[in-house]
Amino acid sequence: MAKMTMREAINQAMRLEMARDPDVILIGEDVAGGRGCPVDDGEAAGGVMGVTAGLYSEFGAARVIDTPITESAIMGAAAGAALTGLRPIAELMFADFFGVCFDQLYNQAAKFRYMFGGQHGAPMVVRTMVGAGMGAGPQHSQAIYPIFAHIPGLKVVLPSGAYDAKGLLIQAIRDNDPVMFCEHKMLYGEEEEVPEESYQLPLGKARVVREGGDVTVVALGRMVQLAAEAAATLEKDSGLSVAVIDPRTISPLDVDTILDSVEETGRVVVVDEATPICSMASEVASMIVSDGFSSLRAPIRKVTAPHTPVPASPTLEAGYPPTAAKIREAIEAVYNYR
Amino acid sequence: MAKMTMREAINQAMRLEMARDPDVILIGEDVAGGRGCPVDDGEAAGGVMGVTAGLYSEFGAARVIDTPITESAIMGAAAGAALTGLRPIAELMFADFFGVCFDQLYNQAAKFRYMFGGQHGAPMVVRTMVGAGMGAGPQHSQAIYPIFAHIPGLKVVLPSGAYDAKGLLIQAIRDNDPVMFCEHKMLYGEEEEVPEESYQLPLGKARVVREGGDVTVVALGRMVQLAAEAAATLEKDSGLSVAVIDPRTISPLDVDTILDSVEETGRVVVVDEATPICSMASEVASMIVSDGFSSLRAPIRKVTAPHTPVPASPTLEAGYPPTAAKIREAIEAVYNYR
Amino acid sequence: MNLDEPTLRHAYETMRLMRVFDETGRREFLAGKLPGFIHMYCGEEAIAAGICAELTDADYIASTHRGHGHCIAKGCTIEDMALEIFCRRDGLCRGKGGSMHIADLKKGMLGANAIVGGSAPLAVGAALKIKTRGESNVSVAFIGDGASNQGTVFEAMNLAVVLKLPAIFAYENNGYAEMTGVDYHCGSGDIAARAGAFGMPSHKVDGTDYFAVREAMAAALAHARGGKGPVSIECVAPRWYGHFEGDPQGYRTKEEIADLQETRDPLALFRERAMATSSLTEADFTAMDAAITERIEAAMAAADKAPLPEPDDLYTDVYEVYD
Amino acid sequence: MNLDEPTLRHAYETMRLMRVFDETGRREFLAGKLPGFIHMYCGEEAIAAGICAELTDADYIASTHRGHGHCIAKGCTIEDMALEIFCRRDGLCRGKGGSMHIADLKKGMLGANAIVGGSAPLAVGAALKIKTRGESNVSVAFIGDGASNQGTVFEAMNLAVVLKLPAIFAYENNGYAEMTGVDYHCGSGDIAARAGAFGMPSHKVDGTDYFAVREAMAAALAHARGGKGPVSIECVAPRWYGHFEGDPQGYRTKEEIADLQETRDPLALFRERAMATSSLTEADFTAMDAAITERIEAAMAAADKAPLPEPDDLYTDVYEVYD
Ligand SMILES: Cc1ncc(C[n+]2csc(CCOP(=O)(O)OP(=O)(O)O)c2C)c(N)n1
Ligand SMILES: Cc1ncc(C[n+]2csc(CCOP(=O)(O)OP(=O)(O)O)c2C)c(N)n1
Ligand SMILES: [Mg+2]
Ligand SMILES: [Mg+2]
Repeated sequence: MAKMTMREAINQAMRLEMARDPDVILIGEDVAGGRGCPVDDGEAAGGVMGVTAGLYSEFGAARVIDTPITESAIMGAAAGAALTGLRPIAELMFADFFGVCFDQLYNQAAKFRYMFGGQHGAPMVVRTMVGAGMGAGPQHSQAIYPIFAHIPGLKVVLPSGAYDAKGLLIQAIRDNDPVMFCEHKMLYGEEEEVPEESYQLPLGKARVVREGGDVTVVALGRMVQLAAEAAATLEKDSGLSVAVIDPRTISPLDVDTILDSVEETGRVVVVDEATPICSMASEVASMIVSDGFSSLRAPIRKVTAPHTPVPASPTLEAGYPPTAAKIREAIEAVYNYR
Repeated sequence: MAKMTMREAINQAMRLEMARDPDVILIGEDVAGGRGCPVDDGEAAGGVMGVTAGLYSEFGAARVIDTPITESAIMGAAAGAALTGLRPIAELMFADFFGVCFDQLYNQAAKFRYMFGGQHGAPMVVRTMVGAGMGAGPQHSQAIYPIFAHIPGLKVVLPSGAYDAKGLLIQAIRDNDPVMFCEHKMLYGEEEEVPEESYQLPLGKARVVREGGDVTVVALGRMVQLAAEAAATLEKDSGLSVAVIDPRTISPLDVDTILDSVEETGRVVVVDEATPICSMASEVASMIVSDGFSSLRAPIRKVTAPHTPVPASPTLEAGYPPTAAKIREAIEAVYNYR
Repeated sequence: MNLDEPTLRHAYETMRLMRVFDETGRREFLAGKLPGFIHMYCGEEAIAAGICAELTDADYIASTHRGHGHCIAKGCTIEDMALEIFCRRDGLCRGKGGSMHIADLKKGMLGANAIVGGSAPLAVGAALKIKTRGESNVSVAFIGDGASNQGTVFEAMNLAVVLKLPAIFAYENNGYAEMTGVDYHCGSGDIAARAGAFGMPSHKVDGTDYFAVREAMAAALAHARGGKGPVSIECVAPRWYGHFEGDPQGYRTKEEIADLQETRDPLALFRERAMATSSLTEADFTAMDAAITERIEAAMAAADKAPLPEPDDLYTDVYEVYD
Repeated sequence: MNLDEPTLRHAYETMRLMRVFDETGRREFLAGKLPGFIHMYCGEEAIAAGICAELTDADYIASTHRGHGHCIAKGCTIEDMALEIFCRRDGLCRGKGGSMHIADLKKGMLGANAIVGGSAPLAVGAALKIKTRGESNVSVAFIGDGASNQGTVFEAMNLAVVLKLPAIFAYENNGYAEMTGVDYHCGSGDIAARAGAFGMPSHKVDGTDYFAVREAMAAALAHARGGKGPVSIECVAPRWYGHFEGDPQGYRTKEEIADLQETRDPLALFRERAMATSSLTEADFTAMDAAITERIEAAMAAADKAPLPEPDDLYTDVYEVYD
């Protein structure tokens, strides 16, 4: 199996699905490399992060569509096309921009199936970038997906690496409802072993990253790596046995896998890069105290960003998302709670 | 003290503040009764629900400003005016409409203070209608405030009646940061004793609606009444002593008042009309399992709307928000948990 | 524009259905039988009828909160519509949508929309589907004068021009956005000219004149079906009732409305012209009116007695139920 | 337009500061010293300089992601700016904003903005404050060609017309929105005409010509300060560098850029004209250039050595800290 970056894996997932199904189209800003320029070079860009590179050359202007910077029109166009038969992949460059276009997603696409009494949904995927780490400041670094997860009718996927990203994206494209596919910008360059061929991973099924009987860590997105690192260190240093669970999709959430682990450990740390209030970290904790209370032997510790915007300064930004050290500390705290 | 509806109390709060401070302006759709019509009648409307009636006649067109149906422009105008010295009250008719304008609130107004390094914030209030009960369907009935609470930099107020609404709105207008003031449409006509004069209630301070040592119920907005009702019935029927806490503001949240009560009862029900995932119900539960774990003696029960849109049908809508019966059942369940 | 008798009959019946459906619906609403908000289309019937006259089920429309007329023009059966505005189990949306979200996808009716300006991007999306599939249909967005100022609508127009999509922007200028007059809220005072500046042909017509609307739409259809991109049409036709039922309309005079009903009733104007140019008679119209009234009364009565949704329907039609 | 020598000097120095600030900043960015994204203003200097020439600290501007030029034109000191793009403790925004959020409220500079189209409603808000207080200042929104299509911008223009606010919409048409050409993304092909259709006077000028920009702005100021409402100005001036640093610009040719630098350098064009119409000499410009280079090198070096924020600054400047 070849090593592949998450960027390549996502690109490949789109390529495979577009080749398989002519109803799959891609629409967004500069996804076709930028149209209307002196040099008509479809390879010039492929989105600002190069994730869609080459798709324009392969599938042509009718299916890889550059747009003006008008996110409401993009999301609405995708929703309308999805309602009438296509399976659009719409790119929302940075998830931070949801505030200019969310109506078309949350009041329209997400509600079609329900408010039209089951006539049809909006089979569309919104690919979007999340997370801190580039020093890009308050409006380009947010992990805003708890807001997506709050909305009935939206599914929300948060891959933690290349392998999951490919299988989950293929599944998301085939799903019959709108899926917010949140790509952490700091993971694009990270490599994993990824099969060349097509495969699907179900939405709503967590991955047990490592087994462990002492403490359960539920970690999201880029935090999964850090949690696994913290767990490994603790096992080596103190012999602690720490389970790490990556929900992979935060809506729907794989409640069972989490509760099974909590039943064994009774001690829980939830790690997320999003701000804490009404977040997935709170959601997971609250689900456990409702449905797994009898197993619980310690307070649940949430390790999250602070309730502040993301500062531009790298010095400050470094202290913003959870770190392996903070995760380790939280694991030890819940482990040692008596 | 006179009885007053919540509609009147909110109107009076605005009137008092506008009279006191010339920097307070009101901007929104039809807040001045509708301009540009054959009959120039400032009393004609006052917002679709009549909440701003009379303010145009009293304070004139320069301070009570009708706008086109362009919420991004309204919120942005309020934010820009607030950044430069005014204290606008901007009306977002139904909170459901946040999806067409949220960027100006969450990326702009809410972040000014932080991203400008403390130079200035946006002292503005967004008054907006929330909640089900009118049969108005999926796009006019949502209790979408958990999304507001998720955003650092936004304060979120959720009054449960006329008295609180007046004092909290006056405080919100004087606050130096953006406040989302969420008015439940089914409470507008509800009466309470309300002083004629000006008074303020602090943001971030809960109201203990009733004391009780057996179970703690944290209820939000319109749910406070239902929770109090359920508690009273249970006390009468089964001698249970149920504390009901109304946080009044969900951001900031009065953590201490809730934890104090939980310390006594060890049993908690959280009641909210919003959909459950990444909601304030989850937030409150997760806060308690993090910070009040040692007191907890039963699973926390959340009584919320289901994870669905709000249906138009009154038959279905009746089963959508929590009812007093469902709250009672939850209280009994946590009380009887062994 | 010369239309044959069956076409004239169909056009009139369509408009008459709209008129009676809304006025009867209003009666039921005032009797407390319909939930939520209800918005009357009376006075504007010629717009929907003219715009949709030559559309088939394979063409799309995306509608507004004031959507009953659009539904009828696009071929939804009024019996199904009545069930939906009564929020019954067998309504078009199983009672989950109601008046402001009524939709009938098999008829190409992509839904009323309770978000002002929400229709335009969706219609552009349907036009994108048409173009991607290489079909020759069109997609129409109905947009109120108030909605014409929404950012979503401007974005949608620009995108349709950029991608040369078969989208038609049908502006319904009924004089008011809730209680605000169009001369106030539309800064330029001219919706059609503003649309034209986005780079598409733009028409402005009397929206009480079925023939004028239909003619403008015929030109728009030729353009859009010919692969030449989008078109806009502003139709001017003031509404007869308040913004929604319950609006006391303090901002306009009884005389304005009486005058409208007297001189600019789209149905009366249509009748006159049809009688002058065809063999249709007063008696023909009276007969059509009676038949329609009977049909609508029956539909409303049936809807009133039709089964309600089951409580558990609350949880269906979402991809996933959490508890 | 005839300007006296001190004015000419000041104008040139302003533009030269922009040029050298960005090119030096670019060097520092490429050396890995600046975080995030950095967007070069080179080639567009005459726009900000011309638009802001007659503004005071009591006038407002709302800026874009490409905001350094706007800051300098509005009077921010480059030393404070350098600290901010280096994200230092004593920067204009204490390092929390960085290049894309640099703001200086005491100078009426309401912030760069990393949301495309975000500036326009905010500028309208500042104009509303001016009108409410009865002041005679103006508020300017800088808007890119790509941003010109955003719904927020159209809404802002309409609201400014409706409320007759002293707002000026300064469009910077630099040919590209990221990698997409303006002829593609702007359906009408004419930003100024589209703005005009919103009901305001609209100018279109060569944005590499300081004098042309300043002249159009003078007319706009007379209009806006006179209480006559908003104005728009489209300034055409292609950028010299990629969208951001790191953009390899595969979508344009080296020749295009070389030609621009040769024939449409706003600073060179200014120098020529200034020398022809005043007593300023080659030597004067050389001296100004040298002084500016020195000043900016010093500012960048100082910023590079300046103290970083303290870790706990992460939690300040929000109304409330949760833990
Ligand atoms: C985004 C949004 N803002 C405000 C409203 C409230 N609202 C419903 S209808 C309406 C007026 C619409 O006016 P217009 O577009 O002219 O349509 P008309 O009602 O006249 O048919 C308003 C303001 C809404 N539904 N959605
Ligand atoms: C709402 C939003 N959409 C997309 C982006 C990403 N983006 C940043 S700059 C830019 C191009 C802007 O083009 P233009 O307005 O012409 O300004 P220029 O960069 O040419 O100065 C884009 C698409 C953004 N920051 N905000
Ligand atoms: Mg109207
Ligand atoms: Mg540009």
